[in-house]
Amino acid sequence: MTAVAPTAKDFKSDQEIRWCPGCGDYAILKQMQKVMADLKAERHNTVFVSGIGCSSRFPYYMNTYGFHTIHGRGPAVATGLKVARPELDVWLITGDGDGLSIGAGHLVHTMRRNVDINILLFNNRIYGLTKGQYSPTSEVGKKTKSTPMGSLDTPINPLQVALASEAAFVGRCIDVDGKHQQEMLKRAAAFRGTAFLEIYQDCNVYNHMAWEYATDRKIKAENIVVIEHGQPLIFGAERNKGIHLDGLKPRIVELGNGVGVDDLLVHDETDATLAYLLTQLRYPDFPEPVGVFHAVERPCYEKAVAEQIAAAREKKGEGDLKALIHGGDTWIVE
Amino acid sequence: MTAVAPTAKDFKSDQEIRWCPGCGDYAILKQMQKVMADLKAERHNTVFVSGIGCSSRFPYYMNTYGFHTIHGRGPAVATGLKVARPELDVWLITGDGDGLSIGAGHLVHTMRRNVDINILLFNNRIYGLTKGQYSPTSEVGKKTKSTPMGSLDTPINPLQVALASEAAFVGRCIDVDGKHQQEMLKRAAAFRGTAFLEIYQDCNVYNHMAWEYATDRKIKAENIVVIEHGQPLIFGAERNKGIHLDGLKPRIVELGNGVGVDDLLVHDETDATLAYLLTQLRYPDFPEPVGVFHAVERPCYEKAVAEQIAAAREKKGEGDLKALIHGGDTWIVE
Amino acid sequence: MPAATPKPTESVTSATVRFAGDSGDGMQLAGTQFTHTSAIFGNDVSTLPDFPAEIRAPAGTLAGVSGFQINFSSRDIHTPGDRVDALIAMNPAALKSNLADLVEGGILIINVDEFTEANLKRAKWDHNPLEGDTLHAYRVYEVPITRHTMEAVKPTGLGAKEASRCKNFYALGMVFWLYDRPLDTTLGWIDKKFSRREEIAEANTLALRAGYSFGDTAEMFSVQYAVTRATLPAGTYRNVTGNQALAMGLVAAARLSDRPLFYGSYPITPASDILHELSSYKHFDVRTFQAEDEIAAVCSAIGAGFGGALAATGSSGPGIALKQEAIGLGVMTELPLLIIDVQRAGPSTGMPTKPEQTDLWQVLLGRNGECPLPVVAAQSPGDCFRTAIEAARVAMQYMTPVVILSDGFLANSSEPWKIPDVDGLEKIEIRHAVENNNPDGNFLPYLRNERGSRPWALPGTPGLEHRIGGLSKDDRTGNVSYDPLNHEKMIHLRAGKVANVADSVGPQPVFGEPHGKLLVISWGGTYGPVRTAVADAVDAGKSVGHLHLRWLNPLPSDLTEVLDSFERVLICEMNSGQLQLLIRGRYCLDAAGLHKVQGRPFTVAEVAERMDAMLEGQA
Amino acid sequence: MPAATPKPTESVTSATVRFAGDSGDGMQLAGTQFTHTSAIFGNDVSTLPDFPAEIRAPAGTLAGVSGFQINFSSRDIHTPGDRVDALIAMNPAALKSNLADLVEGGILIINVDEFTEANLKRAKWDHNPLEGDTLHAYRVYEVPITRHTMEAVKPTGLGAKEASRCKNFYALGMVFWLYDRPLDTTLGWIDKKFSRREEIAEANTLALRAGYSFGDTAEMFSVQYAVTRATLPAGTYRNVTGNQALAMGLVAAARLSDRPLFYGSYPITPASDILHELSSYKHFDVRTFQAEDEIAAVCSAIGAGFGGALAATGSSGPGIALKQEAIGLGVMTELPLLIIDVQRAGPSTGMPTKPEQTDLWQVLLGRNGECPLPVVAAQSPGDCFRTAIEAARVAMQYMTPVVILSDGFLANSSEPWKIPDVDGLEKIEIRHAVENNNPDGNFLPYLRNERGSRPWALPGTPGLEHRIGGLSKDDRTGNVSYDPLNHEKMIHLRAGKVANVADSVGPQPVFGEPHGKLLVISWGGTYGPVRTAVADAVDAGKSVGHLHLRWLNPLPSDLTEVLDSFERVLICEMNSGQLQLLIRGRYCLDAAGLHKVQGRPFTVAEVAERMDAMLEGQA
Ligand SMILES: Cc1ncc(C[n+]2csc(CCOP(=O)(O)OP(=O)(O)O)c2C)c(N)n1
Ligand SMILES: Cc1ncc(C[n+]2csc(CCOP(=O)(O)OP(=O)(O)O)c2C)c(N)n1
Ligand code: SF4
Ligand code: SF4
Ligand SMILES: [Mg+2]
Ligand SMILES: [Mg+2]
Repeated sequence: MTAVAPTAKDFKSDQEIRWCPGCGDYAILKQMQKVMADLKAERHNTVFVSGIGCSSRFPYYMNTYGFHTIHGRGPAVATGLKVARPELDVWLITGDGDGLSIGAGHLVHTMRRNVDINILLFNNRIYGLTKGQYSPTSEVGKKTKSTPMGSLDTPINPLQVALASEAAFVGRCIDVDGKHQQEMLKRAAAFRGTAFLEIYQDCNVYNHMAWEYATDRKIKAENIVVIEHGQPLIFGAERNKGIHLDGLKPRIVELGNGVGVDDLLVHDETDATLAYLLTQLRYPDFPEPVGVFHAVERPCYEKAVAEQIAAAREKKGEGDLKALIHGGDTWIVE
Repeated sequence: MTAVAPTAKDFKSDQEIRWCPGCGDYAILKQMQKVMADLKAERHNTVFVSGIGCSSRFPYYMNTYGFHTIHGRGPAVATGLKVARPELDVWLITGDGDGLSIGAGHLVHTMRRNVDINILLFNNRIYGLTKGQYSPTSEVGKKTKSTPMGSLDTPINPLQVALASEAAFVGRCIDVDGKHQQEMLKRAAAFRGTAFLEIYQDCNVYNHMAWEYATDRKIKAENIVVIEHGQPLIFGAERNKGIHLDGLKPRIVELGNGVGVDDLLVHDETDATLAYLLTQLRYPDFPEPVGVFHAVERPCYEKAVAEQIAAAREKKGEGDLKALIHGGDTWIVE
Repeated sequence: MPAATPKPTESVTSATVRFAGDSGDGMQLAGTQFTHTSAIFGNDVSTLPDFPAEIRAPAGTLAGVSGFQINFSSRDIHTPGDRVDALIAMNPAALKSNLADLVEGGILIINVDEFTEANLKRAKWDHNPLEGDTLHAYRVYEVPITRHTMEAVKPTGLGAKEASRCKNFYALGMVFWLYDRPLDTTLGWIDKKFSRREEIAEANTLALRAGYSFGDTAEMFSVQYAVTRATLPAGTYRNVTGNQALAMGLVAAARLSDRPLFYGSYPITPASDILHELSSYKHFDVRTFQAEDEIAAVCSAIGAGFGGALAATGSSGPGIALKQEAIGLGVMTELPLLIIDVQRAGPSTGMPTKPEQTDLWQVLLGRNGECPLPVVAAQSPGDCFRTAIEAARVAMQYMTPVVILSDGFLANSSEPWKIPDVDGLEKIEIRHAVENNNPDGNFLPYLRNERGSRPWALPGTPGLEHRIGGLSKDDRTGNVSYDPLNHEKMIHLRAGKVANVADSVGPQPVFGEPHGKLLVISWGGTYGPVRTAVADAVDAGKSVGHLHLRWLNPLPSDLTEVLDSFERVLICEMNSGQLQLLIRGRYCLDAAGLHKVQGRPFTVAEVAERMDAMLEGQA
Repeated sequence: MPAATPKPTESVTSATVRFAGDSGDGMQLAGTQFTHTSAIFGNDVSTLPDFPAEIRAPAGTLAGVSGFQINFSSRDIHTPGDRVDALIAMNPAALKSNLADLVEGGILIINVDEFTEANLKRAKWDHNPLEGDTLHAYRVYEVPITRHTMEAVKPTGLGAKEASRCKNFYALGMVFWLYDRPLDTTLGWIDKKFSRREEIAEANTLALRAGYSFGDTAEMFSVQYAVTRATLPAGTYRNVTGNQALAMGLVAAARLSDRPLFYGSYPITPASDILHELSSYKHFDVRTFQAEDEIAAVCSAIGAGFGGALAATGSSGPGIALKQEAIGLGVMTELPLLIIDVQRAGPSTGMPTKPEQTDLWQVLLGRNGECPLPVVAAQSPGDCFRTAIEAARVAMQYMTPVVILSDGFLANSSEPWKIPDVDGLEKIEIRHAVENNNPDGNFLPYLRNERGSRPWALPGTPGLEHRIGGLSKDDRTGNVSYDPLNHEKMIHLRAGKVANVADSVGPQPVFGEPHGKLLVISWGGTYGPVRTAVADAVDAGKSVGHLHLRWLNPLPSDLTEVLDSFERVLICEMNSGQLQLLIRGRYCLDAAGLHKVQGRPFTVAEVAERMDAMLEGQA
């Protein structure tokens, strides 16, 4: 509408933000508003859908259309919206509880359908809104209000779930790494199909520092490896370490002493097995990859729906209500 | 109870079987009754739990304890039962719709918890009981009652979902291959932790021959590869073909002409990446593996629950109700 | 064969025929053909198909019996008939499970060929009913249907299996003769249906004609029955099941409102056919979505409604239970949404293929919080069409989820339906918000109009950006609010809006006596037997009226006066008294109830008996 | 400091104090300490905590205000007080959102240090209320609480941030002085709590004493109030919240029935604390299971119940909606199961932290099919204990799911609870089936006893192997059955069994007049204000009785007689009339309703006003 290019401020709603001071959600909100402006997104054609959780309050703070739905069901609402209105730009905000606990089934099915929406999963490894119970991504032995002696369930790896759900785009980034996050948001925005992005997010109150190893300036370079298509996996403060593949087993190697860049694993976004392998690199044994793990274009669900409708019209002609209700055997009473 | 060893017949209930003639479910039921007898299972300590679907009628036909629950929720009922009664032998019967559509979330969480139950997913790639709609495992383009122009959703691979759910035991077998199926059922029975077994099952009425390539005597040897721990992947009617790995890419090779068994991929049940890779071998590009894809022992949920209870008792003593309700500040009114 | 001797013809106003056999015997097809022929012939017709819960129960067992009942008449009828005048039993199991419904002295045609030891055992007969006096109360005709059929179709050279498949047409031919019906409709259908397999067409034709001739020539039947044409309103008619009519009604509503139709559903008996039907209407811009479960189904519809589609979701009892939390979101966000509940026997999984009316409480009262929404129930298969349109109109004009109640009986049974004039159907006027309604600031998504309804502002509209959700919302702005008085106010505003729907619904006419001794109230599928029973009573000069409630919420605004016009009130329901409790509670009225929770509809006699007892002051 | 001058003491029977400040200000702690002291001192006490929906709303904002109200008395009390006699406002936001509840002429203690420009703006004050006449109706005490606290704790050397954290103890000290309470309970608590951080213990002690001294010595307060001991029944008391009491009740029921307790739940406000509490009772063989969602939670409990555990699941409105389909399975399979619904304001997500009673319909009537189950509601925080035991007894003895209703208010507020004598609690006798009950064949899992209850035969028992499920089942054998009359019979048998629970529940005594002009009915958390209002009315000689219904299903068998003993009936509920509809419908009685749906409890005055209007024939 406005001829002037939008600024991040244009994407701020008038609602008071109700996250705890220091919550990682603030950083993500800020990057999103910036990215929206950079992409010259149209506010009226953009919709943020969410479930329930601290993270799911996100839509209230974006000056676009928004729908704060119910716990875990955001993917289904977003799917219906996108199928009804393919031209809208639909973003889904969810949390590790919302998306992977109560909403796991919906997430799986939305990804396999490849509905063209962008899913951001704010992973703080805790239930924030309900005041600190363990979540599906909490590490084993996590002591929380509901697990005073430690949790027992092996955590889910969101990216593995995405890959198993045939997700066409799978990525990861970190709340406080603004620049990289912006890149990822832009990649997701540009992708046609379901783009699934896990965002490490700090819950300042109930799980502070869960991601310290990946965010603390002093150590993060050792614990994070930025992956890029076609590039070898190099990391470390000195950028002197890399990941090498022994058959199917990844190994950390130091560069030098006969080990060169050519010995390193080179990332390939199109290889699902590689993506799966990369999801298995976990701290503290390995640096954790951030970036786009996997990206392959395949038909979008809502487009295919529209195509079937077009094909049906092509074949049968635009539906004729009269013909429809007069279908089958009829007879006349005079 | 009975001193005499049980026979398959002892595991037949008095209920009339209500599957369509020719349904693959009969074969599975038969193998199960045989396996139960072979394992000298105790009828009274065995419970079959199921959801809803043709397959989920299974418990009615086993002369053990049984619970035919509601659609998709079998895993949760089985979990509660096993946590309450760890000494029982609990089997869960589910279908591709029951387990992977409405019940996908429960399946995922049951597997990550590693509750010691055996899950058999009868995959007929169709909704049988509701008379033939496409299911989460139906191939793209499937024409069914609800998708007259063909389905649009990419199918889910049950084994990939299991692996992404950190399942400790993942296997596959085929309804009509009785011997192999018995082996798999016995492996599952012996495994401590969640054993997930996909069984290719023919729905004779709504999806007959969906697995023809894997069951037809004339061609199945070319389309199926039986995997065994420590063994190379060889297949073919002449057993002259094998799977070779080029980096992360599997390739079919013919044995001979300088290609030997040593060039073939050797199966390793403990390697999750390999398991994932194997799940990606799909007809018609590859022969489809049957056997145990992955098996690693890790702590069982219900055991860990019991251990925490024991530890708490150790530490705090057996709970004292009087002390409990007198906890906190008390005062006396006279 | 002996030459045909002309037989006497007896005239009857109506008759009820039931074809019963194994699921593989083609009874549904025979029934449907008999229905078509009778309808086209000019009778009023009502049918009751009854198929097994199992996909294919073992042949010959009781679980595998499939039946189809047709009531046809020269008068207006509303039910498939209480009892059966003529039963065709294709095997011992069919005889066993259907005999109880045959009237004393009724016609019983039996396919003796199937009465083998093995089949008798499968059907759990402890003796052969053809021997002894089990059947002495009926007019039994033992016909070797299988053998006759095989002989008749021999010329086609079909194999034994395919040949014996034609026996339903042989049976149909016999019954056509018995009720003096023409063969041409079915013959035409056979030709069309099997145009690509001529030998099958030929075989079925031969079997049909052989059955007819057998009736004509055999010594067995001593009389033929004639059911003359009914005087139905003029128009074009077709047979339609409830599920078909509902699907077409949704398509019509989408057309009338110029919205695309979105239908999100998860398969469940007996609602699945709505999904199936709609999925073949893609050329009407119908977007069907088979969701991963019922929760996703309703949520997808909520998303589509937010986007501006005419959004609907359908299921049966257990699935509706799962949808309730999300329906609450629809109520809170005040979005249009149709929820179709094709009721089946419960509780829990219950008897999936059998009808009940036991979901009324669930849909009216079964959500957390104060969560009212309009509820309308279809009264007959054809009525599902207009019900869908009415519900859609209310949903979009009042911005609210609306429940449409049907049941497994309406869903699957068919009746002749007078096809409405498409051009005469009233448009559903929808005006989406396009401009900011607030001169002083941001768009007010919860500013209400004279109906109490909020604007339907669609994403994509510049300047109306707003956020909605399930938290309590501020009046007008829709912002999240925890203000106690605002919360209560919004509860009243939403309830008031639903109450306003009564304005669109109008008063409900009473059939029969406008005041008098007894008012009989029905809703949904109980319409047929109640209307029939009351009509008979009125004909007999009894002081009875019939009020059929289509809208269960809101109730008609003139209901108090109607209730006050009668000495006593009887509410008939296929449940334990769900509407009865509500009417009693709301109007403080000692209404009696007639309840039946057997997974099958009332018979006219059951209603009549209770009415008479009340009229005579015995109940 | 000036020397203390003795101040006059005014005696009052009861008083209501509210501490209000930012979420970071420690108001819940101050309130709890005041409660403890008053309880131990010997008053009857009732409290109402009120915390923000957000975890940590921005400091100083209205969304971030946290409050704690205590009503303490020398008489029997049942509510936390309608209005506040003394309000402590720690910042402008707290003042703004709490002022309306202060009685005219009430005491208002204000922490003036926080009334900065910035804070006034954050609280959306458009002027400084300390200037002008905004507060002229109150007795205002402007105290520099922050500054005084900092000074008082200086000796400990704590940093500014930690020092200022002590200001809740300063405020508490002042209020202790004002109501003439001893400091020792709190001093003891401080020592124990901070035994590892002595400087904090020291600081809090100093702040507390400083606040007390300020009251004592400052010129400001002219009078001290005394609320003397109440005459409570003799015994040992403790404070308990509803959620605590419910958790302990479940543990007790498990002990009394000698079953392990299984609790399957998914976190949701305000029910989560039950899960938290129970998860710390592992040494009682309590097995808590945080499920992936509410459906899994209830299903896990059903599985555990099948296995022989005392199985429970808990949630709030939206979660209960999700559980309904599975609860139907529990009803059909007739397994013991406790379903706890801690009600909150709806519909949809509503106001999660606020109480309502709007789930009554949902739990009674909100399932597919005919699906009745017993429902009991706790009436006060302490009553949750016995309610849990009672419900467990019914569930196991009648083999049925039972709903326990609580609400967000009962769940979080506390009252002094007379600790029952553990040895005096009646055992719950459970006899599992161990032998085949059918001499003629297989075990009959649906053979009923005199209560109408089926046997609880556990997997693991040799010879009793059987299969259950959600399909309609044959009487006695439990096999799948589609027989229409059997289906109806089973519906009646299950309903009859639930009705039989009335035998265990017994008649419900009426408080006040046994017959007369007006009967006031309450249920659940409305007990407190209604009992208080009726007690006052009876004291004033009015012809009023109070019937509190603990069991909502079945209703007491003597209810008809009770209702008939009064000219008029008034039903008070925090909803739009849910019980009212049921009582009216069931008893055909024109009962009036008092409704409040604001996410907060009735005040005594609201009840009294309506009672008086009815007594005077004006309503
Ligand atoms: C049906 C239902 N069940 C439970 C809840 C309570 N609930 C709200 S948010 C939440 C979990 C939040 O965790 P997560 O998705 O990780 O979001 P976060 O708050 O950590 O951002 C739960 C259990 C609810 N609102 N609705
Ligand atoms: C809540 C609920 N939704 C839907 C149904 C209907 N339903 C029963 S079984 C089934 C799917 C069966 O498919 P699958 O699990 O693959 O089992 P199969 O019949 O193929 O063995 C459906 C949709 C139901 N019973 N309950
Ligand atoms: S609780 Fe945690 S996730 Fe929620 S707003 Fe506070 S810091 Fe953020
Ligand atoms: S419908 Fe298919 S899966 Fe079901 S019983 Fe028949 S053949 Fe088996
Ligand atoms: Mg989280
Ligand atoms: Mg299937």
